Amino acid sequence: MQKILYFGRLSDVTGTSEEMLSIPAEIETAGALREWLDVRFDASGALLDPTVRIAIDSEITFDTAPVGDASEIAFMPPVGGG
Amino acid sequence: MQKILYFGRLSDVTGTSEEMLSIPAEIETAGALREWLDVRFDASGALLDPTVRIAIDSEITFDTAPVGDASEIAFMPPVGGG
Amino acid sequence: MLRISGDPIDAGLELNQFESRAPGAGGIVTFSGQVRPEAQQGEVNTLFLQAYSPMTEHGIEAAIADARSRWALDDVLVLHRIGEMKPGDTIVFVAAAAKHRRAAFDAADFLMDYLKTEAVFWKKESTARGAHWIEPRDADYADASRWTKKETV
Amino acid sequence: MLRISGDPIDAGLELNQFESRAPGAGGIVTFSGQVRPEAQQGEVNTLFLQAYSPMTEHGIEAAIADARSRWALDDVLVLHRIGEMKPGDTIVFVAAAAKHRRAAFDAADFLMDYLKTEAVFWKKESTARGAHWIEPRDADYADASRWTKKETV
Repeated sequence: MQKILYFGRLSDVTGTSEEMLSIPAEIETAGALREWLDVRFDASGALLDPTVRIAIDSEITFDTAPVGDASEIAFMPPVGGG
Repeated sequence: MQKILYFGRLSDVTGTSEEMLSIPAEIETAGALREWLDVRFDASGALLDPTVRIAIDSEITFDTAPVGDASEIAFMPPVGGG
Repeated sequence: MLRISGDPIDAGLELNQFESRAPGAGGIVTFSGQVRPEAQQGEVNTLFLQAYSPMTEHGIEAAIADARSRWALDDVLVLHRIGEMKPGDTIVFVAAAAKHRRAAFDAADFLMDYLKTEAVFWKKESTARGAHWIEPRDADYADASRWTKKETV
Repeated sequence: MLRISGDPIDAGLELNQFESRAPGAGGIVTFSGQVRPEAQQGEVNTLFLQAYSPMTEHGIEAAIADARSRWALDDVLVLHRIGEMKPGDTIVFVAAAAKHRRAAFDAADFLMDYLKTEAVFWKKESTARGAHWIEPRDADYADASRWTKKETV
Protein backbone atom coordinates (compact mmCIF):
# COMPACT_ATOMS: atom_id res chain seq x y z
CA MET A 1 0.00 0.00 0.00
CA GLN A 2 1.30 3.43 -0.92
CA LYS A 3 0.01 6.82 0.13
CA ILE A 4 -1.13 9.08 -2.71
CA LEU A 5 -1.74 12.81 -2.15
CA TYR A 6 -3.73 15.14 -4.40
CA PHE A 7 -3.17 18.82 -3.72
CA GLY A 8 -5.05 21.97 -4.64
CA ARG A 9 -7.56 21.71 -7.44
CA LEU A 10 -6.69 18.05 -8.03
CA SER A 11 -8.57 17.06 -4.89
CA ASP A 12 -11.71 18.47 -6.51
CA VAL A 13 -11.15 16.10 -9.46
CA THR A 14 -10.28 13.02 -7.41
CA GLY A 15 -12.76 13.70 -4.64
CA THR A 16 -10.08 13.08 -2.03
CA SER A 17 -6.86 14.70 -0.92
CA GLU A 18 -5.29 11.47 0.30
CA GLU A 19 -5.69 7.74 -0.23
CA MET A 20 -3.86 4.47 0.42
CA LEU A 21 -3.46 2.50 -2.79
CA SER A 22 -2.02 -0.74 -4.10
CA ILE A 23 -0.37 0.31 -7.33
CA PRO A 24 -0.40 -2.55 -9.89
CA ALA A 25 3.07 -4.01 -10.52
CA GLU A 26 2.96 -3.01 -14.20
CA ILE A 27 2.78 0.70 -13.24
CA GLU A 28 6.52 1.25 -12.86
CA THR A 29 7.05 5.02 -13.29
CA ALA A 30 5.53 8.27 -12.08
CA GLY A 31 4.42 8.94 -15.66
CA ALA A 32 2.62 5.60 -15.94
CA LEU A 33 0.96 6.27 -12.58
CA ARG A 34 -0.34 9.63 -13.84
CA GLU A 35 -1.98 7.97 -16.82
CA TRP A 36 -3.42 5.09 -14.83
CA LEU A 37 -4.89 7.43 -12.16
CA ASP A 38 -6.24 9.87 -14.74
CA VAL A 39 -8.27 7.03 -16.29
CA ARG A 40 -9.25 5.65 -12.87
CA PHE A 41 -10.67 9.04 -11.76
CA ASP A 42 -12.08 9.88 -15.19
CA ALA A 43 -10.06 13.09 -14.74
CA SER A 44 -10.06 14.08 -18.43
CA GLY A 45 -6.33 14.78 -18.40
CA ALA A 46 -6.25 16.86 -15.19
CA LEU A 47 -3.50 14.60 -13.82
CA LEU A 48 -1.63 14.63 -17.17
CA ASP A 49 -1.27 18.43 -17.24
CA PRO A 50 2.50 19.06 -17.49
CA THR A 51 2.22 21.83 -14.84
CA VAL A 52 1.20 19.12 -12.35
CA ARG A 53 4.46 17.99 -10.72
CA ILE A 54 4.91 14.66 -8.98
CA ALA A 55 6.80 14.35 -5.70
CA ILE A 56 8.02 10.99 -4.42
CA ASP A 57 8.65 10.95 -0.67
CA SER A 58 8.70 14.77 -0.58
CA GLU A 59 11.13 15.20 -3.50
CA ILE A 60 9.90 16.70 -6.77
CA THR A 61 10.74 14.19 -9.48
CA PHE A 62 10.35 13.44 -13.19
CA ASP A 63 7.83 11.17 -14.94
CA THR A 64 10.59 8.64 -15.54
CA ALA A 65 11.14 8.10 -11.79
CA PRO A 66 10.29 4.60 -10.49
CA VAL A 67 7.40 4.44 -8.04
CA GLY A 68 7.81 0.86 -6.74
CA ASP A 69 9.70 1.76 -3.54
CA ALA A 70 7.86 5.03 -2.84
CA SER A 71 5.88 5.28 0.37
CA GLU A 72 4.26 8.63 -0.50
CA ILE A 73 3.50 10.01 -3.94
CA ALA A 74 2.11 13.54 -4.28
CA PHE A 75 0.43 15.21 -7.25
CA MET A 76 1.08 18.93 -7.08
CA PRO A 77 -0.57 21.61 -9.24
CA PRO A 78 1.43 24.87 -9.60
CA VAL A 79 2.00 26.40 -6.17
CA GLY A 80 0.70 29.94 -5.82
CA GLY A 81 2.42 31.00 -2.64
CA GLY A 82 0.57 31.94 0.52
CA MET B 1 11.81 90.31 25.19
CA GLN B 2 12.38 87.59 22.62
CA LYS B 3 12.80 83.85 23.11
CA ILE B 4 16.13 82.43 21.94
CA LEU B 5 16.62 78.67 21.55
CA TYR B 6 19.97 76.85 21.34
CA PHE B 7 19.71 73.29 20.06
CA GLY B 8 22.03 70.29 20.18
CA ARG B 9 25.68 70.98 20.93
CA LEU B 10 25.06 74.74 21.08
CA SER B 11 23.37 74.37 24.46
CA ASP B 12 26.68 72.99 25.78
CA VAL B 13 28.35 76.21 24.62
CA THR B 14 25.69 78.62 25.86
CA GLY B 15 24.91 76.69 29.04
CA THR B 16 21.20 76.95 28.34
CA SER B 17 18.77 75.64 25.73
CA GLU B 18 16.36 78.54 26.06
CA GLU B 19 16.39 82.12 27.30
CA MET B 20 14.32 85.30 27.17
CA LEU B 21 16.37 88.20 25.88
CA SER B 22 16.11 91.90 25.10
CA ILE B 23 18.00 92.21 21.85
CA PRO B 24 19.64 95.67 21.50
CA ALA B 25 18.00 97.82 18.85
CA GLU B 26 21.23 98.04 16.81
CA ILE B 27 21.15 94.23 16.26
CA GLU B 28 18.89 94.26 13.23
CA THR B 29 19.56 90.97 11.42
CA ALA B 30 19.98 87.28 12.21
CA GLY B 31 23.63 87.57 11.17
CA ALA B 32 24.28 90.45 13.56
CA LEU B 33 22.56 88.50 16.33
CA ARG B 34 24.88 85.52 15.69
CA GLU B 35 27.94 87.71 16.13
CA TRP B 36 26.64 89.54 19.18
CA LEU B 37 25.66 86.28 20.93
CA ASP B 38 28.92 84.55 20.00
CA VAL B 39 30.83 87.31 21.81
CA ARG B 40 28.34 87.39 24.69
CA PHE B 41 28.78 83.62 25.32
CA ASP B 42 32.51 83.66 24.54
CA ALA B 43 31.56 80.88 22.10
CA SER B 44 34.75 81.10 19.98
CA GLY B 45 32.76 81.06 16.74
CA ALA B 46 30.45 78.14 17.59
CA LEU B 47 27.44 80.30 16.73
CA LEU B 48 29.12 81.62 13.57
CA ASP B 49 29.61 78.16 12.04
CA PRO B 50 27.83 78.31 8.65
CA THR B 51 26.30 74.85 9.29
CA VAL B 52 24.36 76.44 12.17
CA ARG B 53 21.06 77.57 10.68
CA ILE B 54 18.83 80.21 12.20
CA ALA B 55 15.06 79.82 12.36
CA ILE B 56 12.77 82.77 13.06
CA ASP B 57 9.38 81.77 14.37
CA SER B 58 9.90 78.19 13.19
CA GLU B 59 11.00 79.11 9.67
CA ILE B 60 14.61 78.50 8.58
CA THR B 61 15.96 81.83 7.37
CA PHE B 62 19.08 83.63 6.13
CA ASP B 63 21.51 85.84 8.03
CA THR B 64 20.04 88.89 6.29
CA ALA B 65 16.60 88.34 7.83
CA PRO B 66 15.41 91.03 10.25
CA VAL B 67 14.98 89.92 13.87
CA GLY B 68 13.10 92.92 15.30
CA ASP B 69 9.60 91.43 15.03
CA ALA B 70 10.59 87.84 15.83
CA SER B 71 9.10 86.27 18.92
CA GLU B 72 11.24 83.11 18.76
CA ILE B 73 14.73 82.77 17.28
CA ALA B 74 16.36 79.32 17.14
CA PHE B 75 20.01 78.39 16.54
CA MET B 76 20.11 74.96 14.92
CA PRO B 77 23.23 72.83 14.38
CA PRO B 78 22.97 70.24 11.55
CA VAL B 79 20.10 67.84 12.26
CA GLY B 80 21.13 64.23 12.42
CA GLY B 81 17.75 62.54 12.24
CA GLY B 82 16.36 60.38 15.00
CA MET C 1 12.41 30.49 13.11
CA LEU C 2 9.46 29.10 11.17
CA ARG C 3 5.99 28.16 12.27
CA ILE C 4 3.17 26.93 10.05
CA SER C 5 -0.04 26.51 11.95
CA GLY C 6 -3.81 26.67 11.78
CA ASP C 7 -3.90 28.97 14.81
CA PRO C 8 -4.64 32.71 14.43
CA ILE C 9 -1.57 34.98 14.24
CA ASP C 10 -1.34 37.88 16.72
CA ALA C 11 1.12 40.14 14.88
CA GLY C 12 1.64 42.55 17.78
CA LEU C 13 2.34 39.77 20.25
CA GLU C 14 4.77 38.15 17.81
CA LEU C 15 6.56 41.45 17.21
CA ASN C 16 7.03 42.04 20.93
CA GLN C 17 8.32 38.49 21.50
CA PHE C 18 10.66 38.82 18.52
CA GLU C 19 11.90 42.18 19.80
CA SER C 20 12.63 40.78 23.25
CA ARG C 21 14.59 37.88 21.70
CA ALA C 22 16.75 40.32 19.70
CA PRO C 23 17.35 43.20 22.13
CA GLY C 24 19.37 46.11 20.80
CA ALA C 25 19.37 44.69 17.31
CA GLY C 26 19.12 48.15 15.83
CA GLY C 27 16.17 47.63 13.54
CA ILE C 28 13.28 45.24 13.00
CA VAL C 29 11.19 45.15 9.83
CA THR C 30 7.94 43.22 9.81
CA PHE C 31 5.41 42.40 7.17
CA SER C 32 1.96 41.21 8.10
CA GLY C 33 -0.43 40.17 5.39
CA GLN C 34 -4.16 39.98 5.85
CA VAL C 35 -6.69 37.98 3.90
CA ARG C 36 -8.18 40.42 1.41
CA PRO C 37 -11.91 41.00 1.46
CA GLU C 38 -12.27 41.19 -2.30
CA ALA C 39 -11.59 38.38 -4.79
CA GLN C 40 -11.53 38.19 -8.58
CA GLN C 41 -15.04 36.79 -8.36
CA GLY C 42 -16.62 38.94 -5.65
CA GLU C 43 -16.48 39.22 -1.90
CA VAL C 44 -14.45 36.58 -0.07
CA ASN C 45 -16.26 34.54 2.56
CA THR C 46 -13.36 32.26 3.45
CA LEU C 47 -9.86 31.43 2.27
CA PHE C 48 -8.50 27.91 2.64
CA LEU C 49 -4.75 27.40 2.56
CA GLN C 50 -3.12 24.01 2.14
CA ALA C 51 0.53 23.12 2.80
CA TYR C 52 2.51 19.94 2.13
CA SER C 53 4.63 19.14 5.17
CA PRO C 54 7.57 18.87 5.33
CA MET C 55 8.11 20.12 1.75
CA THR C 56 6.54 23.52 2.52
CA GLU C 57 8.74 23.92 5.62
CA HIS C 58 11.89 22.84 3.78
CA GLY C 59 11.29 25.39 1.04
CA ILE C 60 10.73 28.26 3.47
CA GLU C 61 13.72 27.20 5.57
CA ALA C 62 15.87 27.26 2.43
CA ALA C 63 14.61 30.79 1.67
CA ILE C 64 15.46 31.88 5.23
CA ALA C 65 18.96 30.40 4.85
CA ASP C 66 19.29 32.21 1.52
CA ALA C 67 18.28 35.52 3.14
CA ARG C 68 20.77 34.97 5.96
CA SER C 69 23.54 34.37 3.42
CA ARG C 70 22.67 37.56 1.50
CA TRP C 71 22.28 39.95 4.44
CA ALA C 72 23.74 40.28 7.95
CA LEU C 73 20.68 39.39 10.01
CA ASP C 74 20.44 38.96 13.75
CA ASP C 75 17.18 37.05 13.63
CA VAL C 76 14.42 35.98 11.24
CA LEU C 77 10.86 34.85 11.92
CA VAL C 78 8.32 33.47 9.46
CA LEU C 79 4.81 32.57 10.58
CA HIS C 80 2.27 31.24 8.11
CA ARG C 81 -1.28 30.32 8.80
CA ILE C 82 -2.96 27.40 7.03
CA GLY C 83 -6.48 26.02 6.98
CA GLU C 84 -9.62 28.13 6.82
CA MET C 85 -9.43 31.90 7.32
CA LYS C 86 -11.71 34.94 7.06
CA PRO C 87 -11.02 38.34 5.42
CA GLY C 88 -8.90 40.52 7.72
CA ASP C 89 -7.24 37.50 9.37
CA THR C 90 -3.46 37.64 9.39
CA ILE C 91 -2.22 34.97 7.00
CA VAL C 92 1.52 35.67 7.12
CA PHE C 93 3.93 37.45 9.44
CA VAL C 94 7.61 37.96 8.63
CA ALA C 95 10.14 39.71 10.86
CA ALA C 96 13.80 40.45 10.22
CA ALA C 97 16.19 42.00 12.74
CA ALA C 98 19.49 43.54 11.70
CA LYS C 99 21.96 46.10 12.84
CA HIS C 100 21.48 47.99 9.57
CA ARG C 101 17.94 48.77 8.54
CA ARG C 102 18.67 48.23 4.83
CA ALA C 103 19.42 44.55 5.54
CA ALA C 104 16.22 44.16 7.57
CA PHE C 105 14.08 45.78 4.85
CA ASP C 106 15.64 43.77 2.03
CA ALA C 107 15.42 40.46 3.88
CA ALA C 108 11.74 40.89 4.80
CA ASP C 109 10.98 41.97 1.23
CA PHE C 110 12.89 38.98 -0.19
CA LEU C 111 11.15 36.49 2.10
CA MET C 112 7.73 37.89 1.23
CA ASP C 113 8.48 37.54 -2.47
CA TYR C 114 9.38 33.88 -1.87
CA LEU C 115 6.31 33.26 0.27
CA LYS C 116 3.89 34.87 -2.21
CA THR C 117 5.25 33.16 -5.32
CA GLU C 118 7.30 30.04 -4.71
CA ALA C 119 6.22 28.75 -1.31
CA VAL C 120 4.46 25.39 -1.45
CA PHE C 121 0.88 26.41 -0.72
CA TRP C 122 -2.38 25.95 -2.51
CA LYS C 123 -5.25 28.28 -1.77
CA LYS C 124 -8.96 28.22 -2.37
CA GLU C 125 -11.23 31.25 -2.20
CA SER C 126 -14.89 30.87 -1.34
CA THR C 127 -17.23 33.60 -2.53
CA ALA C 128 -20.98 33.85 -2.99
CA ARG C 129 -20.37 32.35 -6.45
CA GLY C 130 -18.68 29.27 -5.04
CA ALA C 131 -15.14 28.10 -4.32
CA HIS C 132 -12.16 28.12 -6.65
CA TRP C 133 -8.45 27.44 -6.38
CA ILE C 134 -6.24 30.47 -7.06
CA GLU C 135 -3.51 30.31 -9.69
CA PRO C 136 -0.23 32.29 -9.39
CA ARG C 137 -0.35 35.97 -10.44
CA ASP C 138 2.13 37.36 -12.96
CA ALA C 139 2.86 40.38 -10.74
CA ASP C 140 4.11 38.05 -8.01
CA TYR C 141 6.55 36.38 -10.36
CA ALA C 142 7.86 39.79 -11.42
CA ASP C 143 8.56 40.60 -7.77
CA ALA C 144 10.44 37.35 -7.17
CA SER C 145 12.56 37.81 -10.29
CA ARG C 146 13.97 41.06 -8.89
CA TRP C 147 16.33 39.10 -6.67
CA THR C 148 17.89 36.94 -9.35
CA LYS C 149 18.15 39.87 -11.76
CA LYS C 150 20.34 41.66 -9.24
CA GLU C 151 22.95 38.94 -9.57
CA THR C 152 23.12 38.85 -13.34
CA VAL C 153 22.84 42.55 -14.20
CA MET D 1 -0.68 59.83 11.96
CA LEU D 2 2.28 61.23 13.84
CA ARG D 3 3.13 61.19 17.53
CA ILE D 4 6.31 62.56 19.11
CA SER D 5 6.48 61.82 22.79
CA GLY D 6 8.71 61.08 25.72
CA ASP D 7 6.68 57.97 26.58
CA PRO D 8 8.01 54.47 25.84
CA ILE D 9 6.84 52.92 22.56
CA ASP D 10 5.19 49.49 22.68
CA ALA D 11 5.70 48.34 19.08
CA GLY D 12 3.46 45.29 19.34
CA LEU D 13 0.58 47.25 20.83
CA GLU D 14 0.97 49.93 18.15
CA LEU D 15 1.02 47.31 15.38
CA ASN D 16 -2.19 45.70 16.63
CA GLN D 17 -3.94 49.07 16.95
CA PHE D 18 -2.75 50.07 13.48
CA GLU D 19 -3.91 46.74 12.06
CA SER D 20 -7.38 47.12 13.57
CA ARG D 21 -7.68 50.63 12.09
CA ALA D 22 -6.83 49.31 8.62
CA PRO D 23 -8.67 45.97 8.45
CA GLY D 24 -8.22 43.97 5.29
CA ALA D 25 -5.62 46.39 3.96
CA GLY D 26 -3.67 43.55 2.38
CA GLY D 27 -0.27 44.27 3.85
CA ILE D 28 1.36 46.18 6.67
CA VAL D 29 5.10 46.89 6.84
CA THR D 30 6.59 48.16 10.08
CA PHE D 31 10.01 49.31 11.10
CA SER D 32 10.95 49.56 14.75
CA GLY D 33 14.31 50.96 15.68
CA GLN D 34 15.97 50.35 19.02
CA VAL D 35 18.61 52.42 20.73
CA ARG D 36 21.88 50.63 19.97
CA PRO D 37 24.02 49.43 22.87
CA GLU D 38 27.32 50.34 21.22
CA ALA D 39 28.47 53.85 20.34
CA GLN D 40 31.49 55.21 18.49
CA GLN D 41 33.03 55.87 21.88
CA GLY D 42 32.09 52.75 23.86
CA GLU D 43 28.98 51.35 25.47
CA VAL D 44 25.92 53.61 25.54
CA ASN D 45 24.43 54.43 28.92
CA THR D 46 21.73 56.78 27.71
CA LEU D 47 20.62 58.49 24.53
CA PHE D 48 18.99 61.91 24.68
CA LEU D 49 16.89 63.06 21.76
CA GLN D 50 15.78 66.63 21.26
CA ALA D 51 13.05 67.90 18.89
CA TYR D 52 11.99 71.42 17.92
CA SER D 53 8.20 71.61 17.93
CA PRO D 54 6.40 72.31 15.71
CA MET D 55 9.23 72.31 13.11
CA THR D 56 10.02 68.63 13.72
CA GLU D 57 6.35 67.67 13.34
CA HIS D 58 5.92 69.78 10.20
CA GLY D 59 8.92 68.13 8.56
CA ILE D 60 7.72 64.61 9.31
CA GLU D 61 4.17 65.46 8.24
CA ALA D 62 5.56 66.74 4.92
CA ALA D 63 7.46 63.45 4.49
CA ILE D 64 4.27 61.48 5.19
CA ALA D 65 2.39 63.58 2.62
CA ASP D 66 5.24 62.97 0.15
CA ALA D 67 5.03 59.19 0.76
CA ARG D 68 1.26 59.26 0.27
CA SER D 69 1.70 61.07 -3.04
CA ARG D 70 4.28 58.52 -4.25
CA TRP D 71 2.52 55.32 -3.24
CA ALA D 72 -1.10 54.16 -2.81
CA LEU D 73 -1.26 53.85 0.96
CA ASP D 74 -4.24 53.06 3.12
CA ASP D 75 -2.67 54.33 6.32
CA VAL D 76 0.63 55.59 7.72
CA LEU D 77 1.84 55.86 11.30
CA VAL D 78 5.03 57.48 12.60
CA LEU D 79 5.92 57.38 16.29
CA HIS D 80 9.10 58.96 17.57
CA ARG D 81 10.35 59.00 21.08
CA ILE D 82 12.24 62.00 22.49
CA GLY D 83 14.01 62.71 25.78
CA GLU D 84 16.23 60.25 27.57
CA MET D 85 16.34 56.60 26.51
CA LYS D 86 18.30 53.45 27.31
CA PRO D 87 19.83 50.90 24.91
CA GLY D 88 17.15 48.50 23.64
CA ASP D 89 14.37 51.09 24.02
CA THR D 90 12.29 51.60 20.90
CA ILE D 91 13.11 55.05 19.54
CA VAL D 92 11.07 54.99 16.33
CA PHE D 93 8.14 53.02 14.94
CA VAL D 94 6.86 53.40 11.40
CA ALA D 95 3.93 51.50 9.89
CA ALA D 96 2.55 51.62 6.35
CA ALA D 97 -0.56 49.80 5.16
CA ALA D 98 -1.28 49.24 1.50
CA LYS D 99 -3.17 46.92 -0.76
CA HIS D 100 0.09 46.06 -2.52
CA ARG D 101 3.04 45.04 -0.40
CA ARG D 102 5.57 46.80 -2.64
CA ALA D 103 3.96 50.18 -1.77
CA ALA D 104 4.01 49.38 1.95
CA PHE D 105 7.68 48.34 1.86
CA ASP D 106 8.78 51.35 -0.18
CA ALA D 107 6.83 53.85 1.93
CA ALA D 108 8.19 52.54 5.25
CA ASP D 109 11.71 52.51 3.79
CA PHE D 110 11.32 56.06 2.45
CA LEU D 111 9.99 57.40 5.76
CA MET D 112 12.83 55.77 7.71
CA ASP D 113 15.36 57.37 5.38
CA TYR D 114 13.78 60.76 6.06
CA LEU D 115 13.62 60.16 9.81
CA LYS D 116 17.23 59.02 10.05
CA THR D 117 18.74 61.82 7.97
CA GLU D 118 16.58 64.90 7.54
CA ALA D 119 14.20 64.87 10.48
CA VAL D 120 14.73 67.75 12.90
CA PHE D 121 16.29 65.95 15.85
CA TRP D 122 19.48 66.38 17.79
CA LYS D 123 20.86 63.48 19.76
CA LYS D 124 23.38 63.08 22.51
CA GLU D 125 25.00 59.81 23.52
CA SER D 126 26.27 59.27 27.04
CA THR D 127 28.98 56.68 27.51
CA ALA D 128 31.48 55.97 30.29
CA ARG D 129 33.73 58.54 28.55
CA GLY D 130 31.13 61.28 28.80
CA ALA D 131 28.39 62.74 26.63
CA HIS D 132 28.63 63.94 23.05
CA TRP D 133 26.25 65.15 20.38
CA ILE D 134 26.06 62.89 17.31
CA GLU D 135 26.66 64.34 13.86
CA PRO D 136 24.94 62.95 10.71
CA ARG D 137 26.51 59.84 9.15
CA ASP D 138 27.39 59.76 5.46
CA ALA D 139 25.69 56.35 5.04
CA ASP D 140 22.37 57.88 6.09
CA TYR D 141 22.65 60.60 3.46
CA ALA D 142 23.37 57.96 0.82
CA ASP D 143 20.13 56.17 1.77
CA ALA D 144 18.05 59.33 1.56
CA SER D 145 19.50 60.26 -1.82
CA ARG D 146 18.15 57.04 -3.34
CA TRP D 147 14.70 58.58 -3.56
CA THR D 148 15.67 61.73 -5.43
CA LYS D 149 18.00 59.81 -7.74
CA LYS D 150 15.02 57.73 -8.88
CA GLU D 151 13.41 60.85 -10.31
CA THR D 152 16.41 62.21 -12.18
CA VAL D 153 18.04 59.03 -13.54
